[in-house]
Amino acid sequence: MNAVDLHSGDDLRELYRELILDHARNPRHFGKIDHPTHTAEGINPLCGDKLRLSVRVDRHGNIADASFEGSGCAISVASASLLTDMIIGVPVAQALTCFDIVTQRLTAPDVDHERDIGIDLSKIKALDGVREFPSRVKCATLAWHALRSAMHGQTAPVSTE
Amino acid sequence: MNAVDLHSGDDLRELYRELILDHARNPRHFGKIDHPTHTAEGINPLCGDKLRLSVRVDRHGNIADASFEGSGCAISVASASLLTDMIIGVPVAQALTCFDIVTQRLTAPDVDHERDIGIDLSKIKALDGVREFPSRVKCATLAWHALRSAMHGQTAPVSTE
Amino acid sequence: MTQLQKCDQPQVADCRQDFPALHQDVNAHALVYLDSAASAQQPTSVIEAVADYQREDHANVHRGVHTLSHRATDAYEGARDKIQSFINASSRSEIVLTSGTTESINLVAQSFCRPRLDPGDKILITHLEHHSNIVPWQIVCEQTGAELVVAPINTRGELDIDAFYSLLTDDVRLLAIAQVSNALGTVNPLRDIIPRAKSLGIPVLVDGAQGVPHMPIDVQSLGCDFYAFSGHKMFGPTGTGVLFGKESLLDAMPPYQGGGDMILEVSFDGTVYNDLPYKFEAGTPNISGVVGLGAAIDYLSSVGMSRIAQHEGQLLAYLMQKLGEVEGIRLIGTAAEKSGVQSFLVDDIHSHDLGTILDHQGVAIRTGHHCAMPVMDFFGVSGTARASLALYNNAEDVDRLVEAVEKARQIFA
Amino acid sequence: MTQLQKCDQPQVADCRQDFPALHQDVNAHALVYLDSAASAQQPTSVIEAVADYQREDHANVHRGVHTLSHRATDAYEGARDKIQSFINASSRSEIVLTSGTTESINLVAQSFCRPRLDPGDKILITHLEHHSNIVPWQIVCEQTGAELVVAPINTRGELDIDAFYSLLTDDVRLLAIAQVSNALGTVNPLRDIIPRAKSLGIPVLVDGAQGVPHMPIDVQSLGCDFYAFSGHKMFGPTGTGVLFGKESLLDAMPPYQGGGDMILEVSFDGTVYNDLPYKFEAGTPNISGVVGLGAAIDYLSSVGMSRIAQHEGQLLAYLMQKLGEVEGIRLIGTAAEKSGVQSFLVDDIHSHDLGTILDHQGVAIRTGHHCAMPVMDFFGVSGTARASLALYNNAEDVDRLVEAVEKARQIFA
Ligand SMILES: Cc1ncc(COP(=O)(O)O)c(C=O)c1O
Ligand SMILES: Cc1ncc(COP(=O)(O)O)c(C=O)c1O
Repeated sequence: MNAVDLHSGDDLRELYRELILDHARNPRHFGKIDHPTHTAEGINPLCGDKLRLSVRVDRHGNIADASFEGSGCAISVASASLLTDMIIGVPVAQALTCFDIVTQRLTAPDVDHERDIGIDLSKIKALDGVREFPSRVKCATLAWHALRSAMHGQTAPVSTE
Repeated sequence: MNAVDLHSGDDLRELYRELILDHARNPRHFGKIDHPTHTAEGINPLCGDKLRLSVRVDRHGNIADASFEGSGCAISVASASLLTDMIIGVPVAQALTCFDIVTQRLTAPDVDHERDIGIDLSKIKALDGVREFPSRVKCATLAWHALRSAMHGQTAPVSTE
Repeated sequence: MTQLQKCDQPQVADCRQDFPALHQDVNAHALVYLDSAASAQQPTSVIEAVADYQREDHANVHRGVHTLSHRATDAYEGARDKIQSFINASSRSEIVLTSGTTESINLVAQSFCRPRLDPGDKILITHLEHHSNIVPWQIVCEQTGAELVVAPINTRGELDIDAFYSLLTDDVRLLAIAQVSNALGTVNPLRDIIPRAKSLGIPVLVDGAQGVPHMPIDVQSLGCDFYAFSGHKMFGPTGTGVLFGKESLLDAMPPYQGGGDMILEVSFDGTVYNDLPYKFEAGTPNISGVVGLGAAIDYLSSVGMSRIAQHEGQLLAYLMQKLGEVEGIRLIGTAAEKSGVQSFLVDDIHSHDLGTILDHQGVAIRTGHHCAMPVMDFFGVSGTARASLALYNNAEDVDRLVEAVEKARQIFA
Repeated sequence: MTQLQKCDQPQVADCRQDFPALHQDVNAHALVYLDSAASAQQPTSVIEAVADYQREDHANVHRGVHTLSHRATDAYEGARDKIQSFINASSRSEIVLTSGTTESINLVAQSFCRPRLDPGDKILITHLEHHSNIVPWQIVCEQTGAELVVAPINTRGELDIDAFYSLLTDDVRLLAIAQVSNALGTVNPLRDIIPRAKSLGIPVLVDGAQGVPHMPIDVQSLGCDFYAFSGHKMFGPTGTGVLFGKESLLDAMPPYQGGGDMILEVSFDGTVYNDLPYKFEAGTPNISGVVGLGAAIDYLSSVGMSRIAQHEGQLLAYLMQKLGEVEGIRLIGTAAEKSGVQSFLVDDIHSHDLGTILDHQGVAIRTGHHCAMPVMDFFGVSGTARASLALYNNAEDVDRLVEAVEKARQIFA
């Protein structure tokens, strides 16, 4: 258990890429939306992250709008910001596929993530640095878990611990 | 802590001398006496020994009669039996000196135990084998502790654990 | 010696060498340890797991972002997963880590029973129970006005099953029963009893302290609601224990202790408790102990619980036969279904004297009331001598015990 | 480097080599461990004491006649004697061994307070407390209708002493107060507070979890009625703890848990509880853990608690100075009287990010709410980064911390 992790000095830069820091500092879609149809809270007791995700699904089953509130570390805030950016305008089913892809991408890097589901996943790659920091995966996936639980109509907060 | 105790094979015979086994099997002064003036209970939770010692002190301060009831291991019963044998007819002060001598004799073998206090202590030597069995010292001294607490008028049972 | 070969399956007999404490002389004789029902020895793998953890991985768990804290959390939570699969619980939320069987039972008494007991309600136990499965119920009955009902046993030390069923009435709010009696070795017929209790809607707590080290356990197939056991009796560290509880019951129970880790949010206006199992784990847990318990489970799994049960079963038969042949001996506890424990009396030798004489010959047994005074009262004795077996014992241990008992008889002859 | 020499008295600085966990690389950097307030590392002597005990002396305690059981009992009870003299209790009956501070406090809440609290009665705590010194009181207040009163703090993280005294009224049934705040390092003025409380007849519990590892403790001169602490914060094993309680109070309290060892006699007609301290120690205790705690006390005594306090005091001054010089830093907890703990925030970097970046450089600190959410609320933050010191830290550790913080600032620049 005492193996020395030979992280290159750049691991931290990979984790905190410019795009991540930008989204963490200037989160997109931060705040409330009108008439949300689905909401869910995500809590990560480890670092005190607490996000509330709100989504409005239109009658065609598309995500018309989405936003989040709350506070958290740079990784969880950036991830939530990226999430809202990505899912707006996307059918619910596709957004949930996104959940699968993101969580797999961060936890099982060998899987082929390049499946084409008709969403621009390029931004998600910004989170790839998290793979070297298994303890931060929970931060990166918190908003995604909240998305899934919102869509499944769960009311209790999801916790990633 | 793992030192090997090099007990000679005769240690057990020393502990369970004939005199001890005899007193254990045929305890003297076992039962009740009339009009006890002092009583006390001794409990050794380790082995479940439980003795009640009763003493009648006359107006001259001499122990006119003594007895014990209860149950216990061979060492504690023999010790109680020897005790009653020894203290009957003896002034209270001397009986308490006996307590000192017996407890010292069993726990601090280097002390000079041959002080002459006018009681025949020879029988007490039968308990000497206990010295090699520190765990049994509590059994050997139980009745003596009960004697002391009876004389000091304590009412709560004494415990040697 | 033929017996010796018969008793020892190669794999189980070989285990002995893994236990350093067994390889020492006591009073100038090779130690024979027949006191595992009180507390078991540890294999090197457990001792080293604890020491290695402290040398390399220790930090506080759950709330840390740094590497050691992650390693500690993984080791601690990894042990919980091992426990879950070892007793086949359906979820890790059902594995509450405690300091031992005693705390596990007190937790159920206070958090499960106390709020739902009214005067006239009953708690049913048996006459076989260890003090740890008696006193917590006496306390909660006194607190609530409920009544403690005790099912009787027969002279072989078996539950009187007819009497038991007649006491299993629908005003019983909990049945608390040992899987195996620590004083007598009796194995209770839980496969019959538990379904019967459940059909009456009575929750069942099983005191598994003497079960889990000696036989395969499957809490789902047993069907009990709570199952309590201790690490130190299953070759793990003292200060560790487990309460298995069905999730739906645990969920509805208030916390037992308050403190760090069992909360999600604390404010002076009110506090939100954490999810299962953490709601019941207040304060810094016994991290190194639980790591050791995980290693003990790895060890037991590698030997195989069925094999262990078979080995001990054969050895118990040999022990009962050999002891039974000693003149002047009285075996206490002769149930048809037994695990590796035998209580006995020799002539009129007080058990404390017997214990000393055996110890002098390097044979460690337990003497006294074995924390089961009601059992002693039932048999009209103040205590017994008790030899108890574990996977590392063999027929030679039994032979040495019998020799030592013979010597005691000579001394007291 | 001149600072380094100033901070380290030869004897205390040398201690570092006794702690194997400190001599490892984490993320390719030599480990800097600044998380001892959460849990401390162990010297080799403690690790070995536990392993040796298991290899040679283990058995269950108190009820055995055989040699190992005696050795185990002597080791366990010998540790109690060491604890007694370490905190200068007047009798070994006053040393109750528990699983940790949290259990010690819950014991007092349930056994001492619960039976004597009525609606309208008050329990007084402070805004500085750890969850373990909050939640047990919330629970017992809810159970009894008593009221939990919280004394306020000021922006330096000190108790507002005037407000405190105005709340210390004679309807307070217990004052429960930390000796040292784990989140802020504040040392409360117990020498003033306790006599004042006692003069009003108010019993006082001191949460000594962060006191006893860092300064000499004398419970008699402190004058408190209860003093609670944990083994794992004082370089001993997890799963061990102590409740010191005045004999007269403990004597009058009902037992906390029922089970083996805490009884003298059990029958179904009634049960006689054991003498102190055993009345409060139900079940098999954490024997190996307590043996380790005894070894930790030997270790601390050999170094000397006054020396440790002096070393840590100097190092804290250096830590506060160096951290204070970092641009964009906000120190949280700047009381006049402090022990070796410093919470801080850096720019707008979330503490979890800061923790990751520091860990990546081998620097282990704690981040988050430190089980003191009310303190976080008071300062309007969701968490802080916290560096905490122990006897084995030195000025180089502080320098490495400051370097690592600077790197975090660059990354987030
Ligand atoms: C001040 C204070 N009180 C109580 C506790 C609780 O101690 P434990 O978790 O060891 O029970 C701690 C440690 O986390 C503490 O720092
Ligand atoms: C049947 C039974 N129940 C409960 C206990 C109590 O276990 P512990 O002392 O580990 O809490 C024991 C062990 O002494 C036991 O044998």
